[in-house]
Amino acid sequence: MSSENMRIEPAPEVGFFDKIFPRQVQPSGLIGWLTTIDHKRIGILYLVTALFWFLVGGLEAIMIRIQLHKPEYQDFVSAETYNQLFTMHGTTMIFLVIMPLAVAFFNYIMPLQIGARDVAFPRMNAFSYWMFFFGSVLINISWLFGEAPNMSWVGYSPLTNSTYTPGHSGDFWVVGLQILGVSSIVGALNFITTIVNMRAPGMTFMRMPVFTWMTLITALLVILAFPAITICLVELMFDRLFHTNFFEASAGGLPILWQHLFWVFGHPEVYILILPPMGMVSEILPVFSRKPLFGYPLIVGSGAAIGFMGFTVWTHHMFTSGMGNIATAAFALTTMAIAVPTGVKIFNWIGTLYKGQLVMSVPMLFALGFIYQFMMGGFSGLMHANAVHDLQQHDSYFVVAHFHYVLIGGALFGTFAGIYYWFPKVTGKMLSESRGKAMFWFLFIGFNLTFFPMHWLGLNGMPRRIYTYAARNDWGDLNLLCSCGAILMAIAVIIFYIDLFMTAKAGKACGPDPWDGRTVEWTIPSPPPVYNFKETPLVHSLDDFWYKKYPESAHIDEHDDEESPYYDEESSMHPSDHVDHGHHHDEHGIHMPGGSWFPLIAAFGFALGGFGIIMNDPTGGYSAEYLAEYDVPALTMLVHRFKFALVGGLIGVLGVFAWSMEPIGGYNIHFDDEDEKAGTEAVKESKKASKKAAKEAAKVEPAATEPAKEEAKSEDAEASEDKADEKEADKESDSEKKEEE
Amino acid sequence: MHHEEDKEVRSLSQVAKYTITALILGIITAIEVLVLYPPLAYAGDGVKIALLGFLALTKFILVVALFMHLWHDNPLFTGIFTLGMIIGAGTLVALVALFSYYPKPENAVKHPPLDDMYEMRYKEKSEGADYDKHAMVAPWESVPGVRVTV
Amino acid sequence: MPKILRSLLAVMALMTVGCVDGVQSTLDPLGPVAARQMSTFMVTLWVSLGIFAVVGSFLVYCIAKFRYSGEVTPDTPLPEQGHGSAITEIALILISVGLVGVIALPTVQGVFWVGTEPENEEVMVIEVTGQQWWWKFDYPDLGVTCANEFAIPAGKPVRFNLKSADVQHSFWIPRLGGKMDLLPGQDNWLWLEADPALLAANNDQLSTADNKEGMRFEHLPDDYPFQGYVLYGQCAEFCGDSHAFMKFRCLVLDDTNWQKWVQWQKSDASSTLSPDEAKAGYKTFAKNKCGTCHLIRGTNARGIVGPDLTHIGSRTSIAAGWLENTPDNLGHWIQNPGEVKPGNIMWKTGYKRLDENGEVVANSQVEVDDSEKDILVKYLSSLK
Amino acid sequence: MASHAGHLIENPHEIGSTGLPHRKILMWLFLASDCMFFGALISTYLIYRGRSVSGPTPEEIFDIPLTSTSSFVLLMSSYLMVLALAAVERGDIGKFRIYCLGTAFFGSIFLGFQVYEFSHFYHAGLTLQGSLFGSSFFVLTGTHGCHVAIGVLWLLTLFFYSFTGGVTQKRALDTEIAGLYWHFVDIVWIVIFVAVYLLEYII
Repeated sequence: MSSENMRIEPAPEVGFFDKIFPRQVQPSGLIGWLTTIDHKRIGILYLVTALFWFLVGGLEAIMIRIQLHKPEYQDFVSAETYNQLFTMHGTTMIFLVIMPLAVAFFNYIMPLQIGARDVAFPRMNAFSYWMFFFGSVLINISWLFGEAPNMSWVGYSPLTNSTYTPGHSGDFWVVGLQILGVSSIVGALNFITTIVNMRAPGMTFMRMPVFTWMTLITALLVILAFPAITICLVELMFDRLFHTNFFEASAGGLPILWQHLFWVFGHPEVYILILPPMGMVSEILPVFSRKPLFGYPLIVGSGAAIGFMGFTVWTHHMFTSGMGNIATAAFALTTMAIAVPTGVKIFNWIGTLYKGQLVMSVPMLFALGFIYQFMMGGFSGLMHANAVHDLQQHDSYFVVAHFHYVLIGGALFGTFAGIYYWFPKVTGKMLSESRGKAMFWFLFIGFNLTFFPMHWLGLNGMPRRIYTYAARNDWGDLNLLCSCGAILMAIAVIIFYIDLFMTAKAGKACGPDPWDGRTVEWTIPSPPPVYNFKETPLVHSLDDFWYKKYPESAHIDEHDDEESPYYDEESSMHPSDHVDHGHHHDEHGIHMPGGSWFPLIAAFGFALGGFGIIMNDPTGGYSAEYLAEYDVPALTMLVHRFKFALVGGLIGVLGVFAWSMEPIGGYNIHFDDEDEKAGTEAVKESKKASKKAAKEAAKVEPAATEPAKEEAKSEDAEASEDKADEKEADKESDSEKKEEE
Repeated sequence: MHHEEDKEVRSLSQVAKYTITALILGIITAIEVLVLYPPLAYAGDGVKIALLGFLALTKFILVVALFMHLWHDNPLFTGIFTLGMIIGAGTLVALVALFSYYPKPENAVKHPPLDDMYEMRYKEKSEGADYDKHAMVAPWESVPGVRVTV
Repeated sequence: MPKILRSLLAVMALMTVGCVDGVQSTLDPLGPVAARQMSTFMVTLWVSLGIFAVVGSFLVYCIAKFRYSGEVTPDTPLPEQGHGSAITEIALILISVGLVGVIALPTVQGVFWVGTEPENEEVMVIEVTGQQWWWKFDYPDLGVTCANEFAIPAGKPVRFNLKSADVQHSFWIPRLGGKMDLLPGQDNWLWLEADPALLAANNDQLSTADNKEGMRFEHLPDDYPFQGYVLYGQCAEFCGDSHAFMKFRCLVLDDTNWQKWVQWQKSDASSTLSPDEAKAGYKTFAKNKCGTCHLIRGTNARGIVGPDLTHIGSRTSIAAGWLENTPDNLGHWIQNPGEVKPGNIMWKTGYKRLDENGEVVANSQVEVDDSEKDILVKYLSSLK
Repeated sequence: MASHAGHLIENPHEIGSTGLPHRKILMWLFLASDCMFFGALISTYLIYRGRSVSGPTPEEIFDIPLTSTSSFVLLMSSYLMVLALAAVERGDIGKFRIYCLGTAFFGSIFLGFQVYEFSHFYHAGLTLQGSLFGSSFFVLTGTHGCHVAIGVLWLLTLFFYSFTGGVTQKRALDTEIAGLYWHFVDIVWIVIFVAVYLLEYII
């Protein structure tokens, strides 16, 4: 099915606008990348941008560690620069590295896993990438203006208002985060619609790969959590620009409101950071243990439980802010309750390893490292839930150790596992095992050497975010140990980048399925063609590709007679009746939408508007005497002050309008006839193969009809499982009756 | 396949249904506002809050169920919207409860007890104060001579 | 096996809990609040290490036992294709819920114990005002105010009313108890108590060498007007450029010393220099307008913006607990505060000022050359 | 209803595996996200009730009869919107234009009331910077006002689109989605009207 024998025929131009806004057909080179709306190219763009910001964040981390390596050391960077470093390190690593890396996989892998040709709204997908790109550039431009944000990545309120953070540094942070917020929400809306509405025929919710499930839950968390931070950023922006009184204690306002609204977003945010890597690890462990995931519905159920309960625990970040005993005790209990589903996930991962054939390749090493370190991070997290001792731990290096264990040990190790696992599918080349292993061991030892001593530093009373510390506290030698560990981690990251470049240049080619995978994305060639699937695949069960390759594995269970709930024997017996539904090869071939400039233009406009808001001139361009003499009406002052922002906003709005006027455009792909025959042969073969499998009445997999409603409505996923089973039971009984007639 | 006419008829009955809903909404809004005026104003605070809450909830559900067709649309939409509402309303209630712990500032501009306000207005008017300084007339003011003891 | 290395790390964690005993250690309590917090922490630590031992060793066992180093070809026999067993899942969930319950009980009790003032004893109140990068302590019923170093009587509970004058800070004496934030527009409070028995035990532990200048220094030097213990505290909530330098010291005195301390604090400034040297010192002090911000009781320097310097001579530390109170430290701090604590207000508004077009220029009235610096240092360190 | 709306979509690719059009799911997801958005704003307002240390108190400046008429106007605009949608689904584009323009007109009446109310409060001494009540009130009702303005713009584009053949029975989904947005903006005002205006006279 090579791509040469496919004919590309541009769609006929339809209306008046098509001449003004023609949609290019697969342009190559830079324009191809700037106007791309193909989910694979956007995924690669996210990956490359995130890996670039990863270098910047890593550099900031190294400079922090050099500054802290010995007591009363003040001649590496000034105090203000140090504050800028750790603020930008936090903001960059969370918003510009780990989230976009996860979104890169959402973009690239999720559509392939559900057998879709692209996401639901391709141009909106490109728009959310460009908003992310311009937002990240906007925040980091502040370094060039010498006014990088220096109020810590949480930006607590009295410090961030215009009296204590004068100048533009606060505005860069506030406006930059709002633009990144819009990008995340728009992206999440797109992913949920894709997962809910564009699954391959036969792929019910309980047959979706776990990574896709985690994408769905993370995207739901994003759309419900980001509005909270948008509101407190808007309120802070009004406080900074128009001197309103939201966080002004003298006017009756409560600065604590910022902390509440920030952490209402903050805690779901940390689950947004950890759930995708959990999904990746849940994909990798079964493949490299060569056995199915242990307790699939419970992994999915606990993911949903973690997601939903994430909204009930936010004040454990604020136990020391004096909320009263009842609130502190209540939130301590809800935080402990969240440890149970997390525990379930860890048990199920280890259960997958039990009695498996563990192939120790690089993704597996990272996944095992993930399990161990995420467990360590989970325990120090449990210690924070203990609100009594949290008064000692809060804002100390114990907290720094905890969240680095879950963010680097958890999210980053999981994401590296994902990169090594799906790199062959994305580029068609294998990353080298030896360099991968060297990188793993450097990172693993360096990471533990850096962040485990911080537990002791934290318990020894070292507070967070301090530029330097007194010799009397004798924290010096432990900090030196941490700094050396950081050097090891830097070496590991350098090895990783060298490995990426060398493999991209001259890596050894690999087939479509290098790791003997289980999910649908390993059935298509790597790198996958533009249209992903020639015919949308027909999915019979969870890990469908695995049962196609090893039909007999469907019955090797502890006790043979028990039918495997996941291999849908019945529908695989006669797939033909599904065929017509599956392949909607209408007469003009596969329709692929064309590239479009407007996501880029709209995003650039809104970012320019943001820049205009940051660089507003409070005097509105009037001279001091004029202002002293005349009193300028409020509206004209507003327009004069934000004229640059209005220009940017106008470009953005016009971009969106033109985007909506754009024709469908694009092109149709046709395959010549002999391929048609080859296509149908493949279908016949799979029918023969499945007939050969022993004939056994398999319980029809509980196809939950309204899974998203159940999953979304009922808090506890287990309850919905039993409800689905009862419904299933009576449906099954009448299906049996039908068979007997 | 339902043929042309009954679709016509059905949509007409739909229009009638919408008109009735709109009327009900109008009536509920009227009742809500009347809660402030004397005959209902004498009810206790708790009763009034419950009544207002109930009326607002019915209006909310009427618009969501009928005008937004959520009643006989795919349950997926109901699931999405109720998820957003549960977390949104839950966070709102939790935040307001959490913030009730913080005392109001002493120099906060007091919410004058309703009958003192009446005295204040009456006194100023009698002393020839410039009446439209309080241009806004509180609703129970419109019926002179009514003393609301709250 | 590399994985054994990791469980070794966990055991080291257990061992080193003992060696976390720095000057601001949270696991070496000197008061009932810190002791209670440490005991609940121990419950959580033991439960976590218990689960870690079980689950971690099972993970190591699985990796060691089921590691497959052979080449994977399509016809290698597949391992057992188990999909999970409901019973083990439910059992594990129940166990984890039980263990969480074990932690939940002491936590909830501890939260209410730490969060409510002890009723039976009479509690002294101290008003703490945190501002950008130093602390002000007022004793409302004793009429005493002091900056960055305050004293509490041993064995009596003390209630700190915490107010912030600008941004958010956090009041933390690790060895006495957990921290509490200072938020403007909100009156948080915190109660702590120093336990004389623990203090004495801790003091015997310290060898005299440790207590020398610069190192542990947890007991007031012998030539000090009164005897007692020194505890260290620090601001724990990020509050701007010099957040790292916003420290303070708490002196814990027994009853006799405490009475002596109170009388001494109430007394006006008395210099140990001869009267005319003191007058010359005060003249330079006044010439450089220091009095507009600082208060020296008994003179007409009555500034209230800056810290109270009445008894600065006998303080153990200056610049909010960051520098030791030695003449050259004091000289460096007076001559160049911007270097010691970047961005502090004495430097920004005292030594500098904004000229008409907003440029930062040296404030002509305040220039302390070396000779004036020596006079000032001599004068201030004489205010015992 | 789901199958009924099915044939009203011009682009078959839009119907997903659940038989629902993509854009309708997108709009409902956006409304769920907007619930959180307004939830946070309303909780800010409710938290700050009675904490303002300066500026006029709500009772002094609120004019309940005026605001209740504007709420009634917004409710009726929802009613007109539903009639507009029913008209499009019947294919009666003439009626659609009347109702769509009516909805936009009622929406702009509501905006007019709000502009008058804001200027009236401004003259009564309530400013954005002046008091805490001013800040939280203006930001909450201002954000809702912007949402209404965007809705009016959307309806006007639909209205003009109907002249260039953009609004047909087959493309009824576009109107339905605009309707969903408009009804959502209306039910947010129902909550705001009770929480901000009526609650002041209760507790």
